[in-house]
Amino acid sequence: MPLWGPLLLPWVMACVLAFMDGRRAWVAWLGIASLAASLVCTALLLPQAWSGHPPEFVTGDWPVGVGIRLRADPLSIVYTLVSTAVLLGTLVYEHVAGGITSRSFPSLVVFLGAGLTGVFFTSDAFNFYVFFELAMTAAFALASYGEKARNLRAAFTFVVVNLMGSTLFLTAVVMLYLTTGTLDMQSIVAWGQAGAPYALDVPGTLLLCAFGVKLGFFPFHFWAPAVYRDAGPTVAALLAGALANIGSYGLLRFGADVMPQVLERARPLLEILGASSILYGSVLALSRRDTREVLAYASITQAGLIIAALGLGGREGLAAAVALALAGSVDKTALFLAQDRGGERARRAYSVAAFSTAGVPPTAGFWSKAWLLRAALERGHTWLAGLVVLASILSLLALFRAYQREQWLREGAALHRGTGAVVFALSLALVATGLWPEPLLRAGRDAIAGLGVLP
Amino acid sequence: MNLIASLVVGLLFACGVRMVLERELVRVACGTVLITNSSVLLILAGSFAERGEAVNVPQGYPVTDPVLQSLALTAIVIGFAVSALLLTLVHRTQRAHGSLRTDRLVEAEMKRVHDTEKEGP
Amino acid sequence: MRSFVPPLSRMLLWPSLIIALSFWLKGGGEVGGGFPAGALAGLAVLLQYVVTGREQTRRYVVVRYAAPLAGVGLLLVVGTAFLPVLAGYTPVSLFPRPGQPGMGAGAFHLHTALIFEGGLMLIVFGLVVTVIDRFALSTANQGDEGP
Amino acid sequence: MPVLVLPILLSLACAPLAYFAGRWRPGAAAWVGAACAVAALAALCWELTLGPARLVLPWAPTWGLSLEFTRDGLSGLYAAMALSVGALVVLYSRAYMPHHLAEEGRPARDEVRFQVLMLSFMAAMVLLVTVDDLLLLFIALDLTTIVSYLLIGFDRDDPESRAAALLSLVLTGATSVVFFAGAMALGLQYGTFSLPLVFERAATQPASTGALVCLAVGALGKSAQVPFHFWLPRAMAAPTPVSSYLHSAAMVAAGVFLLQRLYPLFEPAVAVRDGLLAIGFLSMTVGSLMALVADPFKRVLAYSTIAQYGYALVLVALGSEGAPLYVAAHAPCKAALFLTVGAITQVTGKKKLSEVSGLRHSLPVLAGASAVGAAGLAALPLTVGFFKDEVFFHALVEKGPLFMAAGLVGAGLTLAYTLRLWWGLFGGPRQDVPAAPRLLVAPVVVLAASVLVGGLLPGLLVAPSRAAAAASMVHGGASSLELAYHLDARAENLLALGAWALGAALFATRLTWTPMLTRVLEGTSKVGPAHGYRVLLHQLDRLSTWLHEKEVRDLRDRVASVLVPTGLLGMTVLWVTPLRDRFIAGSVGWADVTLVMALAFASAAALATLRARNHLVLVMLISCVGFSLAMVFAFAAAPDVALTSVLVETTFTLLFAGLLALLPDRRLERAQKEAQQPRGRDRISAGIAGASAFLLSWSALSHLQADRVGTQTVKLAEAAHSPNVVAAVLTDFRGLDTVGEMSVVLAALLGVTSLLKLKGKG
Repeated sequence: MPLWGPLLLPWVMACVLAFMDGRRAWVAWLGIASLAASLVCTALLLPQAWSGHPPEFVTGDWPVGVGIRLRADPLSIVYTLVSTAVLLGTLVYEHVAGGITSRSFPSLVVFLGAGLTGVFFTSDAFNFYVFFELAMTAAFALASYGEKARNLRAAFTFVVVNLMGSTLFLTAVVMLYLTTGTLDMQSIVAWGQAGAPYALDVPGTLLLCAFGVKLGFFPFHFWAPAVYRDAGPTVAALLAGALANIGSYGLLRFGADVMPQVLERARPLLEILGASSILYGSVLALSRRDTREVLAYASITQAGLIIAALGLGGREGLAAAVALALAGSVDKTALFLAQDRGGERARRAYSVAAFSTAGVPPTAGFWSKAWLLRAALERGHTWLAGLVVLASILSLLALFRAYQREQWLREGAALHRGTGAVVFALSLALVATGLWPEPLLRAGRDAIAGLGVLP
Repeated sequence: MNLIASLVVGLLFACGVRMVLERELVRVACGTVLITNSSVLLILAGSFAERGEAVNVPQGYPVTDPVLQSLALTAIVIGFAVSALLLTLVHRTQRAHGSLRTDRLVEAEMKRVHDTEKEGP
Repeated sequence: MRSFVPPLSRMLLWPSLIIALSFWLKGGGEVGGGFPAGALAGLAVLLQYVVTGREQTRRYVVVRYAAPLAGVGLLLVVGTAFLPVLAGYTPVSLFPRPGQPGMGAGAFHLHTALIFEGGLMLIVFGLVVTVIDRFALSTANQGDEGP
Repeated sequence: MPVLVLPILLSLACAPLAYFAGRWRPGAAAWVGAACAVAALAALCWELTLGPARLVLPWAPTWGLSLEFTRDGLSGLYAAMALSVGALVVLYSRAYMPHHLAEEGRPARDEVRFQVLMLSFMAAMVLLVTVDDLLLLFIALDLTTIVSYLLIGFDRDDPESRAAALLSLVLTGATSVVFFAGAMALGLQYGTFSLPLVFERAATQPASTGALVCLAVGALGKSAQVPFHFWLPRAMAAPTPVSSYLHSAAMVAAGVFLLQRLYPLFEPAVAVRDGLLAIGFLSMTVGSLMALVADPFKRVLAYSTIAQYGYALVLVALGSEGAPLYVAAHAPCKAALFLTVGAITQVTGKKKLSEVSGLRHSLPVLAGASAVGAAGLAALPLTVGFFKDEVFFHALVEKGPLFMAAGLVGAGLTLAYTLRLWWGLFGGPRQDVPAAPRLLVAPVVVLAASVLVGGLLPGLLVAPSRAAAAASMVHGGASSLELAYHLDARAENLLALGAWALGAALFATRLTWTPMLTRVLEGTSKVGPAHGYRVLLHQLDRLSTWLHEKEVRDLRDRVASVLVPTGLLGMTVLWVTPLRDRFIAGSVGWADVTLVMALAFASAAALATLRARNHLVLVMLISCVGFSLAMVFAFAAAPDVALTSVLVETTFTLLFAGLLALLPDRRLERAQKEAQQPRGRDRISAGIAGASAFLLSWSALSHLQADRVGTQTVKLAEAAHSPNVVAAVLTDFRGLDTVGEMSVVLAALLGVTSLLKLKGKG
């Protein structure tokens, strides 16, 4: 499978779908099929990405730097796989849950998929920005889906706050270019090793803040509870499950790969930010009555864990960040989709995803938290290990309080076979990874090993 | 020139932020436009120092960095598209809430939050 | 009172479109390109909306199908960028390739970039016209949904 | 070697088989599940005759993990206990659950779910006792937590049941996470999670105290020991079969089992073991005293369980060989009593001691069987319980008189509350109730019979107890445990006699001390850990609510919360790094005058926007800024950008005007009037944002790289057949950016069309 396959497929299909009325069943299925096909195409890239020479090309065969380089190392591939899978699940859910109510929904979801794939594949800072904007704009357009007053309110908050984040990111990319004279990530790496030692700190700071907005960690998260609560459940799943991946991926890519020396200097800061997000999210989730708000704060905790893992640094810490992001992405999607309905199926899926979020085995979330704990103990950061334990306990309490309030009391409006299948598949993936963690562990380890510039 | 350009960037940004922090939807939209403008200015400010010539010059002359120009163009277009979306969103939001003020949005949000709190056990 | 503005604006439409086209065609050589071309064409139609109103303007086919036109534009752009991959080239390979002889005279060059720019033009035109059309539509049936 | 898997596989198969049987006929689930459990038990017994063995299966090589199982005396004893009591309880629930479900108003097919959960719990328990790896131990431990949560909360319509389930989940979950932290620390310390290797390495390098304390906390939480004991009485809200299984032979046993399994780690850590000893005695006291006054029968039994596992903890902490025997002997007695009170509740509908009496006339078989169970619990001779106290006293005798006295009091209290319970149920004035269904009574009889057999033929117990004791010893040394009746005046026998006397005396005088003890215990419960937990939770809730009320909710503050930290952070970075020394002002020549003037225009227009009240004026000023910037771009020799920016500004101004035309005039006017009352903090936020934008841009511009990719593109433009380098960059070199950008435009267009629908299509 050539590298352009998984990128081109959703892109072209999104254009084609834009012409069609997404409320028709076959259009929705076409969208589903194109996401599924691009998932398969990405999976076909796995052997190449793991071969030690990740597939890459430069657009138009121009010299590197002049043309745009695209590259799929293991980190890109695992992020693409998980994000596309999440999008696929969400689209299927929305379609079978009662039909899509907006003409452009499938097309926008597939655009979001194309944007995310592009973000994960590109090896050029400005191209990253463009794909990032593609994903963001599709998300902006999706945010108001449902078009009730609360959805519009959520969309407005989301757009305005995230526009600030995008501006910060654009500024950072431009500063990178002005300072290093190139946009190609590998060349920036080379410049960083040879050039002035502190010159990349300013763009690095801006990148941290920009991705902080996307990922939603303290103190950049204030938009998240409102948006996750007031947007439709499917949209919330898309935003929390797929779009937030940009944040963690961007931090990993720019932090660990492009500017490792800046990451090294930022580590104390990241640990502080991570710790405060963990505490803030866990404590606030406790008293919330609205399940979606509980989930929003739980995702802030999750973001904090990722940041703390980055702050730990080293291969183990970064790999833990990857595992946390991947498991968290599936968790959040399953939670947001399952909390919308009642009935046995939703109950089961919710509890599995909640256990995963709290880090209770045998789920994927357990392994990711275990990794963080391991990295923290290895580095001798006992306080962080304690914090992870505390966060686990508090999220267990908060999520299951919400569970008992919502799931056990509400009758009716149960998940039917189709929607049940989606949440079942998501929770099955979580449990299967929990029982056989090797894929997750290898994904995390090799994704970081593929970055190659770390000590 | 660096100083002047970055002063203007800062000024535009500050004005933009001041507008976004206004209590009214239209001004919020205006603010984002100003902010976009400031970042485009920053992009091209990188080439002020070179005092280059326009395109189509014989080899050897300094040229305004074409990559910066194309970055600026891309940023302008993306900013334009997103702002158009934002404008429609402003329209829909004010129609749904019957007000142009952001505090009304907050009130509606708070009302929902408190309603959920009340109905819970 | 019959104003001279509507006929004048109708007269202005075609020259504006032609200038837009010329922006498009000479984009490769001189200042211009697909984006300004699309924006200019959009502006020309916008003027019609302002002066003659929505109903009158929608008589033009281009205006009625502006949104699908944008889709076509994107297909053109994506197609130009990615179709060469089927022949074994890397994505975004434009023809003639470097080293191959170019064709064209003066500012005008025959190049696949032209199709690319054409797509750009259609997309921008589509966006501008659609947004203004929807705005005009909403103004026509103004009604509050209430809070 | 693969033979080892057979009992595990069989116990794992129970739940799915029962599920499918239940799909066919709800009643079949229990029988199939029990049969499967018995088969697993048979396989286990057969295998135990083959001697110890280990099984290692590859699992997650990235972390060096493998699935490791062991077959030794300890795992055999606990697995046999879990399987046999499990099978009996499942059969019991066949008779119990339909009635219970009918009372709760739930469909009869929910019984299948219940049986499946019970059998899953059994499987988790079997896994827990057979795995031989620290991580796997934790995983199995949490599996039991999860299933027990679902089981305790089985009556989901009952708020008490839900609260109890959540409490047990949080408490046992929290303590097991702590256990996990300890396990992880040990795994890192020894470089492996495999227990034999860990023990081997621990012999030369003792485990850190912190890790051991973490492990112990996990075990104490599971075994419901002070200060984590309070979840157990609450968990009695569960259906009785759950209590009789989880809270006698399975879940609470898991904690003590963990300590036994990991004993080689604890042996050198005398301080930790002393702590465990103290906790054991404390739990014994607290549990026994509470059991003396509790009124609901299940609570009496729950407190008794706390106390009994206190004994077991003492034995483990002392390193006694009798600990496995103690747990094994306690299980059937306690299960029999739980099943008895369940049957009584079902027959009479009563749940408290004060509400029933004299049932021996109506339920003679139950009375007899439960008398045997009670005798076992109280350690009377001829029951297996006698030996559990014998090993207990034996261990204490070695420690000295103080311990002996404590043990005597504890055993005396046990007899007292057991008598109180049995007499309260079956003694006293006669009450007539309908007979209990046979299936409710039969398991009790079977358990009582096993209690008697163990008591009459102690020789049968010696071999398994020794094997179990040997498995938890450090060097795999042989155990010298002896079980027999000795009719002489040895210290153990004297202690037992003393305990009986004390118990009988306490029971005889119960009316005099009960009210006082009740008052004392009520008083202490106000400062106990249960109260602490409640207060902690309440305070956390208050903190959470308070924070939420304080949290940023205004859109303005949400925006500011992004920009202000960014600005401050950016300025801090500039301040603390050597970047602060490098700001280049740059030169301004005559050629730049036009540029500067255009910039000045833009700034003036931008400043004027802040003063503009009228929306139209505002929009015009914004476009002024845009046009001035276009002028800047033109003077900066970027004609393409200038052209585009002029056209975009024009379009945008018109769109803005269109938007204003859309908005209702009244609303606009009101908004105009109300606008521009900026709060102080908005001004400050804008100031910080602007200042940081200025400084950061200046810093970036001062670090300008002269040799940029741009120069290369100029050289390559000819090859791209495009004299206009910018066009070449846009369409060719960075064509992918442009494609993406156009997709952004289309996505925005899709958003616009879905927000403003055409009439008739929306």
